[in-house]
Amino acid sequence: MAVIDPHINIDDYEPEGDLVVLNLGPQHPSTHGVLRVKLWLDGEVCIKAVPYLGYLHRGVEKLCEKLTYVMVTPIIDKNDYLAPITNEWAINNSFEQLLGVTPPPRSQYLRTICAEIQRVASHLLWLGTFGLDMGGALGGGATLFMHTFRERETVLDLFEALTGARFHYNTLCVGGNRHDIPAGWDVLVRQTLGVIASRIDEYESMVHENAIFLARTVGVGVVDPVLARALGVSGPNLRASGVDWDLRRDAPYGAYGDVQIKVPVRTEGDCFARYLVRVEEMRESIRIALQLLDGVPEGPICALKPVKLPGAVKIKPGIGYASIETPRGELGSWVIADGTERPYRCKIRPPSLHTVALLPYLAPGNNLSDIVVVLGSLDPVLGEVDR
Amino acid sequence: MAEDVPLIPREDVESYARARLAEGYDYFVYCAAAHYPASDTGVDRVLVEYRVRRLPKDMLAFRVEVPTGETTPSLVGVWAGADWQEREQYDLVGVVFAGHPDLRRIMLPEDWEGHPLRRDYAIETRHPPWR
Amino acid sequence: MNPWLAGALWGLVVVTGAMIVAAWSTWFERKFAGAMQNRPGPTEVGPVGLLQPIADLLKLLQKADIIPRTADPVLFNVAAPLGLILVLATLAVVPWAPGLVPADLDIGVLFALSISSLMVVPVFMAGWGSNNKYALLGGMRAIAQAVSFEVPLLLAALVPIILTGSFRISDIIAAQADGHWFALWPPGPGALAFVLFFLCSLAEANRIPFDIPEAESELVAGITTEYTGMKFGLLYLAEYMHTLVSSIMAAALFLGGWDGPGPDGPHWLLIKSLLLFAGIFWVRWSFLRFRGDQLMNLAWKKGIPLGLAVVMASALWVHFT
Amino acid sequence: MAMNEDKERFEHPVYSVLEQVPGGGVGLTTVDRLLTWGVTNALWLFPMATSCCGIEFMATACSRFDLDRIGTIARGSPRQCDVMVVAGTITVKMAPRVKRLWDEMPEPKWVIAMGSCAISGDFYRDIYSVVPGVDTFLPVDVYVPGCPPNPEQLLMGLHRLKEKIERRRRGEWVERDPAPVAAGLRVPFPRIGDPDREPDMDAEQLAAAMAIGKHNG
Repeated sequence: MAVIDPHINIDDYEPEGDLVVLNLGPQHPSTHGVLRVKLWLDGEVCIKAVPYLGYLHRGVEKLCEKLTYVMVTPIIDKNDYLAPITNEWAINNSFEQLLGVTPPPRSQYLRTICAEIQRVASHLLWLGTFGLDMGGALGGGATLFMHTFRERETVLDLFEALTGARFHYNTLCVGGNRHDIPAGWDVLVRQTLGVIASRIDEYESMVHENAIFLARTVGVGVVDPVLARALGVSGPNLRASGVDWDLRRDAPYGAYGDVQIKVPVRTEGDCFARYLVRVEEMRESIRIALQLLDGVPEGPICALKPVKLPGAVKIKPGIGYASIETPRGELGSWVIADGTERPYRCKIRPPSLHTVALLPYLAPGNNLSDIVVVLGSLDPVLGEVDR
Repeated sequence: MAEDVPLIPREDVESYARARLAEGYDYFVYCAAAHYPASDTGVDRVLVEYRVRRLPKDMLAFRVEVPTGETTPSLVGVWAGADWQEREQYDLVGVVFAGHPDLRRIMLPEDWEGHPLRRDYAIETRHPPWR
Repeated sequence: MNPWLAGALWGLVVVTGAMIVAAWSTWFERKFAGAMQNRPGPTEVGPVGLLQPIADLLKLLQKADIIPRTADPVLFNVAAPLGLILVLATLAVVPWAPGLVPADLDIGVLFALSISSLMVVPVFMAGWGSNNKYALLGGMRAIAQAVSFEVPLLLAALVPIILTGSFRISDIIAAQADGHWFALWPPGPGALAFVLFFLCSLAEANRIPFDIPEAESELVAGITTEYTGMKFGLLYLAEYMHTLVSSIMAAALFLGGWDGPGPDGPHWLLIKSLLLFAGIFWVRWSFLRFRGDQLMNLAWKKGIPLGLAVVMASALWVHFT
Repeated sequence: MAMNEDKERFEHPVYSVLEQVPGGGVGLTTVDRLLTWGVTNALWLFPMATSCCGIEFMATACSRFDLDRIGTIARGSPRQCDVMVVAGTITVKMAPRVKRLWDEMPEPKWVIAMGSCAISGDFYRDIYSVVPGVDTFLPVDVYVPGCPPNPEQLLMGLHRLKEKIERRRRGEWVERDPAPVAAGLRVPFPRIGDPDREPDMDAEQLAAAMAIGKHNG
C-alpha cells in the first residue's frame, strides 16, 4: 500500500472510483467515546482522516481556576474515567511539588498499589473493547468483552472496599490519602490479583494464537518511533514502537523507587505489539502491586492535618509541572499558583490527546475496518482528550 | 525544587527550539499558555510554556511572553506535536501562533466567540439555544 | 389431492415451522451467548425467558415505520419482505422423508443454490435504497462477498451431485442411506467438501467470522442501519432463516438427510440441521471478524482451488468405483 | 415534536383495525395489555454514552448485571431503539447531535437521563460549554442520579420506566418526574414543557440540530 501524505489536499487526489466522505462519530459504536473522524474513502481505503475533538469539552481547566486546591480532586477524577486514581495523583503531585510537602510513605505505597491495580482494570477494559472493535457486539468480541469485564468488576470491588465508590473515588488529597487501608483489604487484593493473573493466561490462549486476531493486528497501524516522539505519544503506544521509556522507572515517584520494574518493550509498533505490551504490563502491575503490598509501612496517611475547610491549602506563587505514568502514558499537570487557595492556571497534559494526534498519520492507506482496529489499539479516552 | 525556565524573546524562539532539537530534545511534552490581564506588573499578555524531553531522563522547558494582539512563531515545523497543542491554546487562551498551518478551533465549535481560559471570560457565559 | 391445496398446505406447514424455529433460535442464541459469557441471558420474560421472541415481535410491530425522506421508497420497502420470501422458497425443495417433499424438482440442488444466491439482491436493495453511507458500504461488501463465495459454494455442492449422478435432492439423500453420508464416505473429498460448503454458507448468510456486511463496530448496523420496526424484524428474521436453510441444505447434501439410526424420518433432518445451526452460533460467539480483503483472499486463493480439488477427487472416485 | 404528552395519544394502525371487529372494544383491552407487555419487556437501549457513565452502562450490560435478563439489548443504530440512555456530560458541541439522534428514533420512545451530568450538568453546570441537563432539550422520562450511578441504579431506572409505561398505557395520568434541584445553579435554564421556557426555544434547537453537517464544527 502506497504511503499517503497525511496532509494531502483532497482536491489534488485523483480517486480510482468515487470519493466517499464518511463521518465516523461522534456517536459511533467504536470511537471509544465522542471522537469524530472525518474520513475520505476511495472505495474502502482511507485517503485522508481528520479527527475533530471537543465533543466532551467540559472546561475542566477553567473550573479548576474557580475551585480551591482541595476541591479540584473530585473534578479531575472525571478526566480519564478509566483510571481515575491516576488523575488525582497527577494533579496532587503538582500541588505537593509546589507546596513542598512529601506524602508519608504509607500514603505513597497506597497510591502506588492503587495506581497499579487501576492499570490492570484499565488494560482489561481496553482488551475487551479492542475485541469489540474486531468482533462486533454480536460476536466473539462480545465474549471477550464480557470476560474482561468480569475481572474488571472484581477490581472495582477492591476500590469500593477501600474508598466506597466504584470509580471517581476522591481518595487523594494534597499531602496524602483520605482513606486508610481497611482491615482485610490486603487479603482481598492478593486473592483478586491472583485470580486475574490466571485469567490473563486464559485471554492469551483465547486471542494470542487466534489466526483471525493475528491477521487483523500484525503489521496493521505501524507507528514510527521518531514521529511518535515528536508528537509526544507516551505509554504503551510508545513502548510498542521500541522506545524504552517509562516514567515509573526513569523518574521514580511514589513508591516506585522501592521496586524493580521490568518495562515491556516491543519494536514492531503495530497493533499486535501494542496488545502484547499491554498484556505484559498487566502481569507486571500485578507483580508490583503484590510486592508493594508486602511492605506497606505503618504511619500516617497524610502529611498535612486533615482538611476540614475547602480553602485550607494555600500555595505560594510559583509555576510547576509534575507528571506520572498512567495506563495511557504521561499525564502531567502544569500549575500556576498565585498565593491564594485557588490555582491561577491548571493545564492538564493528557496522554490521549497526543495519541489521537497519530490518527491522521496512521489512517491513510488503511481499510475502514483497520482504522477502527487502529483507533482501538491506541486506547484513547476522550474524557481526557477534550477535558 | 523550582526549575530554572528561561524566557526566550519571541523572535529567537524558533532558532532556540531548533538548537534544542539538534541537541536531541525530540520528545514534545506540551505547550501551555496562561493569560495575565494588565496590572501593575505588566501589560495584558499571555505566557506560553513549551516543554520537551530527551528520553529517557532529561527534560527542558522554555517560555515566551506574547502581549495580547501580537503573535508568536509557531513551532509546528520543529516538533509535529505542537500542532494540536498550539491549536488548543489558541482556542482556549487566544494566543495566535504565526505560521501555524491549520490554526482552527479544536475544542469549541468553530462559530464560538471569545477564548474561555482568558481571565476576563465569564465561566457561565450563555450559549443559546443549548445553555 | 388438488395440487393447489397440497401446495398451500405444504407452504403453511413449512413456513410456519421455519418461522417458529427461526424466532426461537433468537432466544436460543441469547441463552447460548449468555452461557458462553458467564451470564444467564433472558430470564424474566416467561419461564427461562422463553416468551422473549414474542415480546420482541410485539414491540417491533408497534414501532413507528420510518422511511427516510431521501431513501428510495420502492427498494427500501421491498427489500425486507423479499429477503424472507426468497429464503422460504428454498425450503420448497427440501425433502423431509422419502416422498415427503413439497416440490421434488429434478434440479432441486440448482434451484436451492440459485435462490439462496439471489439473497444478495434484497441485501443490496436495502443497502442502496436506504441512502445511508453505512448501509451502502454494507451492501457493497455483501455483493463482493457473495460473488467471491458463490464459486466455492457451488463447487462444494457439486461433490454430492457427482457422487450421486442426480440433481434431485431426494436422490442425493437416498444415495446416502445406511450411514453412507457424503461427509464420511468416500473418505476425503466428501468431508472437505462438507467443511467448504458449511464455511461458504456461513459467508453467504453473513455470519461471523464473515459478517463484514453488517460489521457493527465499523458500519453501526450495516444494511439495517435505517430500518425501523417490523421491517428491521423481517431483515433480521431473514438472516436467521438463511442460516437455518443453509444448515438444512448442508444436512441434506452431506449428512444423509432423513437417514439415521433407528427409524428414518423428518426428525433426523431436523436434529442434524439444528445441531449445525447451534454450531454456527458457537462459531459466531467465539470468533473475531475477518477484514474484507482477507475474506476475498480466502475465497479466491484457498476456497476455489480446494473446491476444484474436491470436485476432481470425487470425479475420479466415481470413475474408478 | 415528540413530547411526553403525545405519547398518551400515540395510536398504532393495529388499534383502528381492531375497533372495526364486532366486540373488538372488549378485546382491545386485552390486546392492549398484551402489546404493553411486549413493549415493556423488549426495551432496546440506544447508549448515548459520552463519558464516565457510559462505562457504567457497559458494566450494566456485562456479565455481573446482564441487561439481557430483562430482554434489554443495546443497538448501535437509533432507528431500532426504544430508549435513549443519555450517559454522560452533553456539551454545546454535542447537543445538536443528541437532539438529531433522538429525532431519528421511531415512536414510541423514551429517555433515561443517567448520571448527574445528564440530569443537570452537575459539576460542570456553570461551564460555558456544558448543557445544564438534557431535559432542556429532550423530554426526559426517568432520572437516574449518581456520579456515576451504580449498575443497580440503572436497572432500577429501567424498572421505573417500565412502571411508567404500564401506567400510561392503562390510561392513568402520570406526573412528570420533578426536575432535580441542582444546588447553586447560577443560570437556570427551563426544561422542555416548563411554563417559563421561551416559546421559540424548541424550534431553535430543532433548527440547530438539523443544521449539523452543513459546516464543520
